[in-house]
Amino acid sequence: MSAKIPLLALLVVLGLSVPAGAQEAPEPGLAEVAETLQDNMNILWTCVAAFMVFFMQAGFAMVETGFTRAKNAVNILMKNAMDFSVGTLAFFFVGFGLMFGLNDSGWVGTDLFALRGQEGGTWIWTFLIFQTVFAATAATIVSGAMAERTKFVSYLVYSVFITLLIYPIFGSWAWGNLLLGDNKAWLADLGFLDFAGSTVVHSIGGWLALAGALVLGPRLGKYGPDGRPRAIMGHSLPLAALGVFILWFGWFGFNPGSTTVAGGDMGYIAVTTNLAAAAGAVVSMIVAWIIFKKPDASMTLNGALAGLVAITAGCDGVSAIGAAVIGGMGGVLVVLSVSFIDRVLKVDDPVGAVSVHGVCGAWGTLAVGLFNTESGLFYGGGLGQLGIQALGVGAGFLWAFGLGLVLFYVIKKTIGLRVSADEELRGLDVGEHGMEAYNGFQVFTTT
Amino acid sequence: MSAKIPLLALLVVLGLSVPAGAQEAPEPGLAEVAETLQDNMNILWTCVAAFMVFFMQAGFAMVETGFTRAKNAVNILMKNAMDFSVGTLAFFFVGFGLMFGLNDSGWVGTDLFALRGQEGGTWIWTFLIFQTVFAATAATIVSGAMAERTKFVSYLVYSVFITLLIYPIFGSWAWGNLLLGDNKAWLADLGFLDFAGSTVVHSIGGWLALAGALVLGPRLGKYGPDGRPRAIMGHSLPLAALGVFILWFGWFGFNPGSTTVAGGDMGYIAVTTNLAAAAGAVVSMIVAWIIFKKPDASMTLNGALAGLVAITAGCDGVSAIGAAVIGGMGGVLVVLSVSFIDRVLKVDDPVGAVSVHGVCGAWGTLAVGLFNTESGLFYGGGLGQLGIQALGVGAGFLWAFGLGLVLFYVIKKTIGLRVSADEELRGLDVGEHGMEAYNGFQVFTTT
Amino acid sequence: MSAKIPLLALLVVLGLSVPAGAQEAPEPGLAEVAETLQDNMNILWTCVAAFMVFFMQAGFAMVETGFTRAKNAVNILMKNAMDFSVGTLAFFFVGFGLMFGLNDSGWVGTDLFALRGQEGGTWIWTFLIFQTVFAATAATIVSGAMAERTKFVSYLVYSVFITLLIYPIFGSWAWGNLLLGDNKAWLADLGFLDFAGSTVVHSIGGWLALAGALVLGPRLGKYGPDGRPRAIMGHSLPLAALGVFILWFGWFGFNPGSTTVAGGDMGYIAVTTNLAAAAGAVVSMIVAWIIFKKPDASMTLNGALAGLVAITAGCDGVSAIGAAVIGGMGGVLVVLSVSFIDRVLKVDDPVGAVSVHGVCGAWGTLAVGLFNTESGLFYGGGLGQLGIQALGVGAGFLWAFGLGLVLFYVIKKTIGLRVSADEELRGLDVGEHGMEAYNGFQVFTTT
Amino acid sequence: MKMIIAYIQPEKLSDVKQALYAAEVFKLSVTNALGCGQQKGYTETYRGVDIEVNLLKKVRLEIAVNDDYVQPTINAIVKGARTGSIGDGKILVMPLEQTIRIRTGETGAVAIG
Amino acid sequence: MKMIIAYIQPEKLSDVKQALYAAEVFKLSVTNALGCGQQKGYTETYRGVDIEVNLLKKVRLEIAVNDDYVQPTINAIVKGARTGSIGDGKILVMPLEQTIRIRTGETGAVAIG
Amino acid sequence: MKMIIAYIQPEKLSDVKQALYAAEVFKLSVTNALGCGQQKGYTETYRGVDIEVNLLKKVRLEIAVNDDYVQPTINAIVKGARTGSIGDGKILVMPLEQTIRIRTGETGAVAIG
Ligand SMILES: Nc1ncnc2c1ncn2[C@@H]1O[C@H](COP(=O)(O)OP(=O)(O)O)[C@@H](O)[C@H]1O
Ligand SMILES: Nc1ncnc2c1ncn2[C@@H]1O[C@H](COP(=O)(O)OP(=O)(O)O)[C@@H](O)[C@H]1O
Ligand SMILES: Nc1ncnc2c1ncn2[C@@H]1O[C@H](COP(=O)(O)OP(=O)(O)O)[C@@H](O)[C@H]1O
Repeated sequence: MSAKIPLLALLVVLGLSVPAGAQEAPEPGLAEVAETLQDNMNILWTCVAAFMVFFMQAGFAMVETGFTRAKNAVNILMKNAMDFSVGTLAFFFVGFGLMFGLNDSGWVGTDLFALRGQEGGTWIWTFLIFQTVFAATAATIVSGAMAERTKFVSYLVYSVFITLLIYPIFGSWAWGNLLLGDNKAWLADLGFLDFAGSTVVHSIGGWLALAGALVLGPRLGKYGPDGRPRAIMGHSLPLAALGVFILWFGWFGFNPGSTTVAGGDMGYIAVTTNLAAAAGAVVSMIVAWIIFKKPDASMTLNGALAGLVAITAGCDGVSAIGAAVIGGMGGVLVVLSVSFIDRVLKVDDPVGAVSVHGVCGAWGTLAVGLFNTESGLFYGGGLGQLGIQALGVGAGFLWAFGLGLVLFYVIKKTIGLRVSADEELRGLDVGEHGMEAYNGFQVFTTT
Repeated sequence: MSAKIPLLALLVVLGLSVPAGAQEAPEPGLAEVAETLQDNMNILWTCVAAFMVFFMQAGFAMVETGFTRAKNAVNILMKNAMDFSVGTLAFFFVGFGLMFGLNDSGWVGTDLFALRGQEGGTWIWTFLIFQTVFAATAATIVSGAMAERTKFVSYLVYSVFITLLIYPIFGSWAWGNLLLGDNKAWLADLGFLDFAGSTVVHSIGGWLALAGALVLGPRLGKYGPDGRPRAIMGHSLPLAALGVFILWFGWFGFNPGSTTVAGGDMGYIAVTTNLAAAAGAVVSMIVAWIIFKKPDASMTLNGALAGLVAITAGCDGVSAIGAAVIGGMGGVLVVLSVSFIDRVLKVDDPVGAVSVHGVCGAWGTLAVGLFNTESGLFYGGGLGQLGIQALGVGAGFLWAFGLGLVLFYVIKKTIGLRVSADEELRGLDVGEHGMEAYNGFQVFTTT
Repeated sequence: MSAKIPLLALLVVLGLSVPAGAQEAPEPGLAEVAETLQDNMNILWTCVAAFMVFFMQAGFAMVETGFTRAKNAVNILMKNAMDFSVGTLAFFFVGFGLMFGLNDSGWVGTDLFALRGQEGGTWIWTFLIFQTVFAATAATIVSGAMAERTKFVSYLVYSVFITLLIYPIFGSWAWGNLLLGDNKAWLADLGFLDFAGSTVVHSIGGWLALAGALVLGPRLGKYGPDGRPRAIMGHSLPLAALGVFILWFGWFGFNPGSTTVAGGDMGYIAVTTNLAAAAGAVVSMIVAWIIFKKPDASMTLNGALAGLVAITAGCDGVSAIGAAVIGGMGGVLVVLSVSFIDRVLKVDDPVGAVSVHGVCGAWGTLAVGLFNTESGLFYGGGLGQLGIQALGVGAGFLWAFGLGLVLFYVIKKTIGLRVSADEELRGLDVGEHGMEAYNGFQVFTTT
Repeated sequence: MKMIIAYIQPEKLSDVKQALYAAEVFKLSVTNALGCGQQKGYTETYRGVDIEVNLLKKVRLEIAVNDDYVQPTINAIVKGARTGSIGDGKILVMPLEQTIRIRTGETGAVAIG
Repeated sequence: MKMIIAYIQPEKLSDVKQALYAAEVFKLSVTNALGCGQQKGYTETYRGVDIEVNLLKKVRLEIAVNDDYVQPTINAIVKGARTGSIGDGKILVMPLEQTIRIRTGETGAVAIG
Repeated sequence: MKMIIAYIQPEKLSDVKQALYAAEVFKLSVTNALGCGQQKGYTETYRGVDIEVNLLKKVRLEIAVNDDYVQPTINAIVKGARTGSIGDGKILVMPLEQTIRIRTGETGAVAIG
């Protein structure tokens, strides 16, 4: 490789637009070249992170399938595949604009629908794919809590609304200034910190899941005549475990990727993320062991996810030890929350989505107010940050749970939300899709 | 980090070869340094993309296993593992050279076999691993269409030929100048556009699959005495769905990776790829719902793949909306094509490989002639591009289907292509491999 | 983008610390900027590689689950999830320091526990996450060999010790100078070459697995009264095959990632890795075919892993052909070794972990002494390198196998290592975790 | 002694078991079966091809009882399984000549319970 | 009334069902079973160790019929299942004393069909 | 002719088969079943909720034999399956009126073996 390269060639190598009359063009300076290279690197990392987050869809699909019964496997898989597909389109045409478009009010974006006129750009498209998979993550959380009894078509309608409206509008409050720096975003402007979306993504999904499961009612046979909860075991722990590993993997795109900058803190964020997940798994296993006398696998798997959800908001701003504590607390919370929702609230959440994403997402967001090394209470930052975090958590709950109740209630009253008891007993696979998941296998359908 | 770094150190950091008598060596200029950095970045991205495309092997294995019967699961898994392994060796020693070696004729490469003498290089090895996984993708497509009845050893012979000859030679026509810029490549030189391989990879695989399924004949019991097709259900929709998610993930390496350049259009291509996949899934579900009265999961999964295959050729040169349209059309085509091949042609393709890869690959290649924003018919580019695309599609069909017929016919007449009826009934796992896939499970083998 | 960018901005873009009184700060030179960019790139690649290696945990979990019986699936999954979680914490607080901390003796590191005082850093955290997933890989190897009969709590105890002590201390001998260049590391200082850890990671895990399986004894019914081995078939070949594909994918992070430098040789190492895996699979299939008359799927899958383990030590320093030979030999060895351990040693290793990781790891390390293009015997390097490699292999065996015997023996005598015969017959899932893996499926538990 | 075989809807199993306990019938064996009776099947479609599914999932009970337990057992099964709709199932009674408890070698009436 | 139990090759199930329909026998129950008969087994190998598989996959039919239906039913099964090669299977006929249709409580001959 | 039905512990199957071979009983059919007998069940917990598992995995044998083989067969089963602990299982003997070998059409005693 010769040391002498015509500058035009260099411009091309770096993908810089060659100015007209390039001959007279000023030589690109060190600053410009350096920035271009870093930009390319950021595009590379943000794309790879987006791909990893996309893969979390497979993780959710496997977890939800594994934790539910074989007779409903096709249905839950279809729901996972379709909420992503429908969501991709809805977010592209509308959601993205509402979330990141020009925003003077701080309450909703107003342009960039379908990214019209952005054909030339490079970063904005990278940002779009990254945000699309985030939106789809919020959407897919709900399917697990509403599993085994929700009408397929009704679920499709729901998944349009969340990616079209519910998720992006809240998102614009907390993240609306990520693309256009001059945008207003009322929560962000108050100093609300949710680095990768404990609230923006997970709690929003979790509270919608709570609303859905509530309006829908429990699965047949979930509660005895005496109201005592009955166990309805999932049909494949191996698939569920695989799903959790995939989610854990994807989270390394979710959190470190939210820097959208290659290098720098990526490694640090990966460490806090991993420590929180590990602590969540270990602690939840111990708690379950103590309470239920056995190391319950499904709780332990939920515990790892709980740790991941909890650290998502603070992964960039807490100490490594702090991350482990936050994740461990998530592991405690998820076990208690699952039992509480199951026994006290008597809301039937087959996979524990509300506890993992809703409750632990809220915990993780609040934890920033405690553990953030700059503004956290435990680091002498006082109550200010904690208050703002609480405000954000509250706003998220009101917005998602409130709108969720309305949305699901309207669906219930119009097209109907739930399949017939008969179909539920025989399984949604046959009823909704006319096929079975495990053809040739003898599967007991006594529950 | 001090601002003063000895230049030699810098040269080393960047992995530049230190010239002899370095003391007098000229300081590396901005251009050289910048190019080296970008080169490293390109190597990084191209490698990561290659790894993601490799992972598609797992996706194909799961899709094909899930869509076939439990009694043949071990066999299909072995075929997937072996076509990649055998293909890796065949492509390294011969195929790569035929495809990318020195090529004055435009019809076949003539050196670079086993990359002799390239030990020092960096890019060429990166390019090799990337192209190897592409070759293996073409090879593995066929196993699905010939599943549940093909002799294992015969399949091994086939998979040598495709990666050794059939794929690379066609590849040299369309992509032969990607490594050595001065190479002739008759299709490329005509202006044929197939960015990531709708034709070069997918159609070639799809048409070979058609030839194979044709020569092989349908599975026992697939067609009733009256010639009406019977359904032979796959044994695990969850594995099939997992496979589709994995393939979708891998496609983000397949398409954006085909830039082999980090940064720039990566994000844009990821968006077009994702929109096409989503549209393919949604549209195919709707079409199947209308025709068959139920949202058929297997068709929807095929639809996502159809969208991905269709956008592969044009992912870099069409608008986002155009991408969605191309993918959606793929979703329509795949449903119709599956039924057509099943009912009219009466060719038994258990997983729909011919429809997904052959038909939608051809559609995607032609679509470039319609939707390419520079040369496409719909953008005022006239019929020229469309004609060239059609030529490429035709050439691909003749080459792959023609050679496929010959190859499989010869195999049939020599070592034999199909297992005995008895073995087919009991399952190839026991017959070919002497083991069962699901030991301990009670599996009905009534079909 | 304007060609004029204030240098401060540039400094920020690149994440350089802005010196106080920046106005008078010297402009960053080309060398500094270039190094910063390359550093960011290295962080990016090393993180991505770490994430891929993390994903290997899913691969191990699927392989071990698939190769064992359904009644123990939950247990093996829990062991895989927990050894990573427990290991993450143990390695963070202690192991990392022992392995990479300040080391004047060459025998063990003495600081960097919990990375105290490193908050500001970027590279060290990247390095930590990368090394954490490596440590966890060594740990998880053992679970397979001890599957289906080990007490859960005892396994937890073991997995603390390996990541806390056994792995890191040996690691400090061979890799202790990777982070702090001035560290002593007696094996490395002798010239021992183990690029990505055939010995450091795989053999250590393999020899521990051997010790564990030995102390534990074979599964009930594994050996007939006459001492002849009986086959105990795994319950899901599809999961096992999926696991192997995942591992193969993850290995592209494992080997090319061990450069911890983006660009350069990444591609070359990916090629050698892939060729060795492919050769291992093909050769092991052929050998099994010849010996057992059938192409045994489980042996072929082991063969691919054998090739990967074997090339891990030399992937950077051997020729492509050499890599294929090393992998192929691994394929031969694994088949013979599995039979030898099963029939002659009568050690019950359900998944072949000892053969794949222990034996082939040793082979791969020795192979460096033969095939290394600079110092290998076959390249005129004489016996020196081979001798040093042999020394390292021997040291690894003595350390891991010796300590393993002690550790497992102590566990056996204290908390007990094995579940009751009754529990073993009914399955560990019910006994240890009180749940079943495949609820609703009829699974024969006759063995 | 009689052998009572009953085919019931899978989801009725727990109700039937409770009814049997109430009737002090504690020992029984369960297998799952596919049944074809008056109950009409349904069509599945797979990749556009229809499949007539006329073998429906059922649960099969096998209960060996002493003669005086026959009627109570039948009543209990009917009580637990009846919904009045097609597919409720069927009870079949067959003669049973001998029973042996493997553990003790006891035979006949005592061995049954 | 008789209880007819038949073991057939799995792949013969649909032929047998058709033959039974032709003989106007519409009600039957199916389970899968492992059988060991004159038919020789085969050896599987797993990781180099042989396994003698002498329990082969079979399908078990259970058909309760009225006496006049016994012969037609047997003939239909034979017609549908016979290939003349070992492993075709076996038919066993046992006395059946009582039948109850759970839905209606009907008993005896009427309940069977 | 008699039909012998036996419920045994799954892990005892191979022992029982060997004992039967020793007694020259070569033909039998096996299905798996869930059984509820004197043997107490166990509790599983799933996500914190207890489940009383009182249907335990059993293996069901079905052996059609000629009268002179009844006792030897029973003895063989007991020999292979007995451990003396609860759950060993049960043997049930029922009358068998007819046997037909599908392949040859042979009936009766000759068809059984
Ligand atoms: N004659 C028979 N022989 C064997 N099994 C039968 C017979 N009649 C009914 N069954 C079993 O009982 C189940 C329910 O019988 P079905 O006729 O559908 O109920 P109903 O009598 O309420 O219509 C059937 O699916 C089948 O498994
Ligand atoms: N005496 C028997 N008791 C129980 N089941 C039997 C008996 N004889 C045969 N069977 C069942 O019938 C199946 C086929 O019998 P087999 O002897 O193999 O057929 P064939 O009589 O044509 O040789 C066996 O696999 C077994 O399941
Ligand atoms: N009266 C019965 N009717 C049907 N099956 C029975 C009966 N008694 C026992 N069994 C079967 O036999 C199995 C073992 O019986 P069990 O009573 O537990 O053994 P034991 O007699 O040694 O206590 C039970 O699980 C059940 O499947």
